[in-house]
Amino acid sequence: MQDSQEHAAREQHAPEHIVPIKTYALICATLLVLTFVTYSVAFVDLGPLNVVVAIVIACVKATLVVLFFMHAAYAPRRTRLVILAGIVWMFLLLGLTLADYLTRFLPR
Amino acid sequence: MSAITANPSPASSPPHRPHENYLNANYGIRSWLFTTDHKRIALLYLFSVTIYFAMGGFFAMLIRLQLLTPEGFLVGPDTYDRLFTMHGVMMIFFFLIPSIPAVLGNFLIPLMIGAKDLAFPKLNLLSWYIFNIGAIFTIYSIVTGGVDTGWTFYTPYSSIYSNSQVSAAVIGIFITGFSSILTGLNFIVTIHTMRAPGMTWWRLPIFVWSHYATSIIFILGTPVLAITLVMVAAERLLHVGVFDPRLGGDPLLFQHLFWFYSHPAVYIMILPAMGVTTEIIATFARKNLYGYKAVAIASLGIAAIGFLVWAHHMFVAGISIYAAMVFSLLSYLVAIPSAVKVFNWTATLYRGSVSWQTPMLYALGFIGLFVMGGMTGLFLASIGADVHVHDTYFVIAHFHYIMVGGAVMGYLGGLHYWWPKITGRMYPEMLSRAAAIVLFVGFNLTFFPQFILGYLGMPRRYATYPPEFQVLNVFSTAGASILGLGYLLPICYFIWSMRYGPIASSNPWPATGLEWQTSSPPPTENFETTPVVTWEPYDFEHRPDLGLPKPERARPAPLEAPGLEAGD
Amino acid sequence: MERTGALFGHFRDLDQQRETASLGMWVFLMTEVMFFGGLFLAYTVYRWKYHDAFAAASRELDVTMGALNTGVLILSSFTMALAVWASQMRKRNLLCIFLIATMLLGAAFLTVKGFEYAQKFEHHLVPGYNYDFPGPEAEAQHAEIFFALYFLMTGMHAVHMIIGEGMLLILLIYAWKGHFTGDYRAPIENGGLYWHFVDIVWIFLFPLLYLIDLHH
Amino acid sequence: MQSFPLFPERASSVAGGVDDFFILLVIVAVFFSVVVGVAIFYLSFRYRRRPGNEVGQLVPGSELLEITWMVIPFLIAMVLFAWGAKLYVTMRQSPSDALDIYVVGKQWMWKIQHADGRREFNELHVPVNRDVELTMISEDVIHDFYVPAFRVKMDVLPGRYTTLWFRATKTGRYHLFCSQYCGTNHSQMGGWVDVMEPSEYQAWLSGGSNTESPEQTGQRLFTALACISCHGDPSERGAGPRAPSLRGVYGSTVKLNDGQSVTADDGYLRESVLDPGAKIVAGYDNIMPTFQGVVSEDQLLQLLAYIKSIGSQPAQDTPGEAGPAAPAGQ
Repeated sequence: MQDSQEHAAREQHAPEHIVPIKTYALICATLLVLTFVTYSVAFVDLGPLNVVVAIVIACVKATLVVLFFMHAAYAPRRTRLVILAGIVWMFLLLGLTLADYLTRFLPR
Repeated sequence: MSAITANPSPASSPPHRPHENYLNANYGIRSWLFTTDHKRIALLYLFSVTIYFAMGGFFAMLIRLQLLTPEGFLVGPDTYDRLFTMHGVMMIFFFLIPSIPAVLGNFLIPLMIGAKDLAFPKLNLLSWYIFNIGAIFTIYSIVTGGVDTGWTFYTPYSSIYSNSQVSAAVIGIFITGFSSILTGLNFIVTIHTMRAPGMTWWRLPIFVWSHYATSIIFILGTPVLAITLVMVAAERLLHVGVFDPRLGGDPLLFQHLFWFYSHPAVYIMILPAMGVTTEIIATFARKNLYGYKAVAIASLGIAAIGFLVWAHHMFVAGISIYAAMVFSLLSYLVAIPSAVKVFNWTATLYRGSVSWQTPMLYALGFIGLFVMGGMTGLFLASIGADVHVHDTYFVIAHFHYIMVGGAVMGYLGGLHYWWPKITGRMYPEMLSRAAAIVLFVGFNLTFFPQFILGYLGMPRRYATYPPEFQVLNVFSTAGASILGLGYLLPICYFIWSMRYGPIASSNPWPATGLEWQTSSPPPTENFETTPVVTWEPYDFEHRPDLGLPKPERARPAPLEAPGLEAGD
Repeated sequence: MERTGALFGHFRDLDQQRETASLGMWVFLMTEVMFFGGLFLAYTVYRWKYHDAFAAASRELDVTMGALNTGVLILSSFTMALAVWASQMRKRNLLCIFLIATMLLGAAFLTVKGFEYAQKFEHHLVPGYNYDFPGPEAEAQHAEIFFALYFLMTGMHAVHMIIGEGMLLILLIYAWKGHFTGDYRAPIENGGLYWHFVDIVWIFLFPLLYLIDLHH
Repeated sequence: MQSFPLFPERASSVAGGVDDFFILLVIVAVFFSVVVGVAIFYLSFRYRRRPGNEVGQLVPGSELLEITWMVIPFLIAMVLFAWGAKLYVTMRQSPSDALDIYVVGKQWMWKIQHADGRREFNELHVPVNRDVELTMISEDVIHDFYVPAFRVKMDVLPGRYTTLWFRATKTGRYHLFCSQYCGTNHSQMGGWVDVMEPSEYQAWLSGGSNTESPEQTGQRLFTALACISCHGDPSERGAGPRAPSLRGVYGSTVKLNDGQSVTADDGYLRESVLDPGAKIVAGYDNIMPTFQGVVSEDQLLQLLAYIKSIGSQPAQDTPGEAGPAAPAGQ
């Protein structure tokens, strides 16, 4: 009873976080630089690594946006759980479907 | 114990001047169409899904009539294809998926957690409008010629070859999907943030847990169906082909995307019914639910594992044999949380005080039919057996045991159980028990023969069939007519009871949930004062406010032979 | 529900209300993730199957415009983040300025996108309309799937952008009236979340659609 | 109405295994249904509400019990999974020396061609006690080739070959169904499978009128479509090795010019005819035109039959083609 109310209170009173403008500017600059990097790298032949690099850079950019522009870094745990669920489920969709495609023509 | 003062007790409410409640708070059609009260929206949903259920049921009766004779009793194959498609579309997207969540869930979740409303009342109303707009599109497709693709809309038939109103139906389902998403979103947020003081996660009724699990499927599955239908519509209307095999498109990709939603959608239908069953069993056994935490976690487990098994609909579709084995293995895992639930429900009866009132009949019927539906699911999960019975009447029988025997029984049981809360009146007890038994008998007569038909090899979606299948089909049609009559009974006496039923007290059974702590029907704001929860879920022993005698420790009753005297 | 000050009737307090709004938005964004997830799956499967045709088709896209648009959208995310900041600091004029900047950048993105679409029409690269891809027939067909996905993915993204622009306009009007510089800021914060999400989608679309094997 | 069966006829080598497994599943299902059903009836009668039993007694949960009834279903499930998977592997693994029959599905009929050329529609004649492998493709929507008496079915897809094998064990006439919904006359799209004694089958085969075998037709097409001018053996025609010889290709491993290698199966050969640029054999240029729209599904299957027939022969020691692994072609 006692701790449950405390718990509820903790859940509901996450302090609002104000991110300084400097952080935003820094993130924005990083994103622009990464865009330039991904653009330039695309013209270099890295073999199969091209797509890996492109995806990794995109993931880094998306993570920066989520954490700082969208304040997920300062959000309650519950919000981070929601984000995690979205990502995990998308990978379930991709992963299990590709599990079919990638093994469909294996010799058996 | 309970911090809230119970609202008018049965004795104190005068039968002729009912207290102010959500039904009589204001009048007029506008007060309903623009309401943001979750209870009124639930009734709007009740009204809508009943109509769509009647439509789907009508198509079902025509289907069964057609199959009375091998060469087709009623219509040609063109019409028959439209009948089973529209039966599936109406029943799945416009009845089964919204039925329990949008009617009972909408009505009860805020009451059960002690909130004044859902988190987003306007979105809730919006979802009802979206739902009906989607239905209008779909009904338009019926009126203008119907759809003949089956509710599964397999490409390339749906996207290229069918000459029916596929686009309108697909757009209708796409739109309706957003109402599911909004409902699921509303439930998740409400359950997270709107719980009354003291209503911890481990004090939530299982009904709320199962709706939480359902909502996860709503919000993570439905969008995938939406984008898949967009792709089908784009291919059909704009010839922007993604699945078109003539361009090298893969028809199996559609199936993957479709079943990613549509398999979990089965759990959208069954999970809420499991929640209803749990509530009913605890109340009518007057006993704490056995293994509360296990049952709660099993709900989430079913929702999560339910997302990992979709390709068992594709074992003979040409997927990789390795993938087939992985999906078969994962499919078997669903059996475990399901078994946990069934065993815990059964164990709850032990040392209970079991009353065979109507909701309990539905709940016990639900367990029996769900066990049969679930066990036959094992046949389909195992690749070796599925190859033979896939796309036959075995599958039809299996999923009707889950959807009609499970979800519809749960829905009707829930409607009976909460009817006094919803309307403030009781339904006729004897008639409703008779209806429950009629439904149970009719259901089994309709669908059990289809298991045999399926193993004999009768494929589904056949307008005509070889003559040796006729006898079983006649049984099935006979059962369907009983089932159809059975459904008319509740509709009639529910309407009757709204006006003439005996006045119900605020807690007629009595039950332990918060929803029974307010008056029947509840006031617009649900509770006079915000309730504070101080009791564990389904605890009858420490609840003097329920007015039950103390359970006796020494039980005098001698062990008697297990009887088969009663009902079903 | 009637409003009493900044608090809606069915909430206990402002904190509960704010948490609810934020959680609701995040849950909604996860449905959006799955919505685009279906498209990404289709893309992945076909890119794996028809890699060369996809690369050839991808080279028909204007990389420079795509990169430019990526930059524009990142900047608009930046100004949107600043708008949320201005709302937190309770600076009404700044809030309005940042909202307008975001809208303008969004409009710039859509304009560039419009030019790109026009180019596709001119080059006969619109499936179902005037599709005529130079190259062997089979490759042309597989490239048609690429363009179908290109239009579906960027089209869905553009639809989200247009909805976002409308949302920003409404936010701007209310912000101008001083609605979001007090205790009630949920719409601005949720609008920000939405806008950033649309940005993230593009962050993935850009390399996937425009940057396939450009070194050839 | 007539008498009706409760169990389908059993006429293939896998049918017995499927039936045994099915019976096991039925036993498991009935067992659990009965256990739960009896428990419900017994408990709800034994603890029925009556004076002196107005309220249930608080029964504490037992983790041991919860774990027990999780582990037991899990173990049973795993046994069933393994059994079913084993059965499935048998069903999907084609025997090597099966009789090849080609099946084309279209709305709403089955077109079938036998190895020696005899064609038939909506009816399939096969010899008893002989492995038969169907190579199937659809001209339009998805169909499904289903023979209940054999307990086998497989979807027939547009744009891709699927295979189905069975060994009939009992002569007779069995239903053939399309079991994937394919449009208006879905329920009419079927017919019969006739299982005959081998001698009868031979007699039936020769009963066809002046048909040539798919291999022969394929060989004719190979010339008529001018495949031979590039893919022909230099020893036969004197054509230059602009393209790899197709002798010995079928079933071999082919090295591609991007360093990867593939098995030259039906799917690969089909792709190479319709989309020659997709996978190019190492050492050759992408010069072959596509034959999409030029050859029908039937003709493609005949070409395939021809390539298959020369695939079993080892590669001739033709000049210009080196390496122990059979060089491969498009």
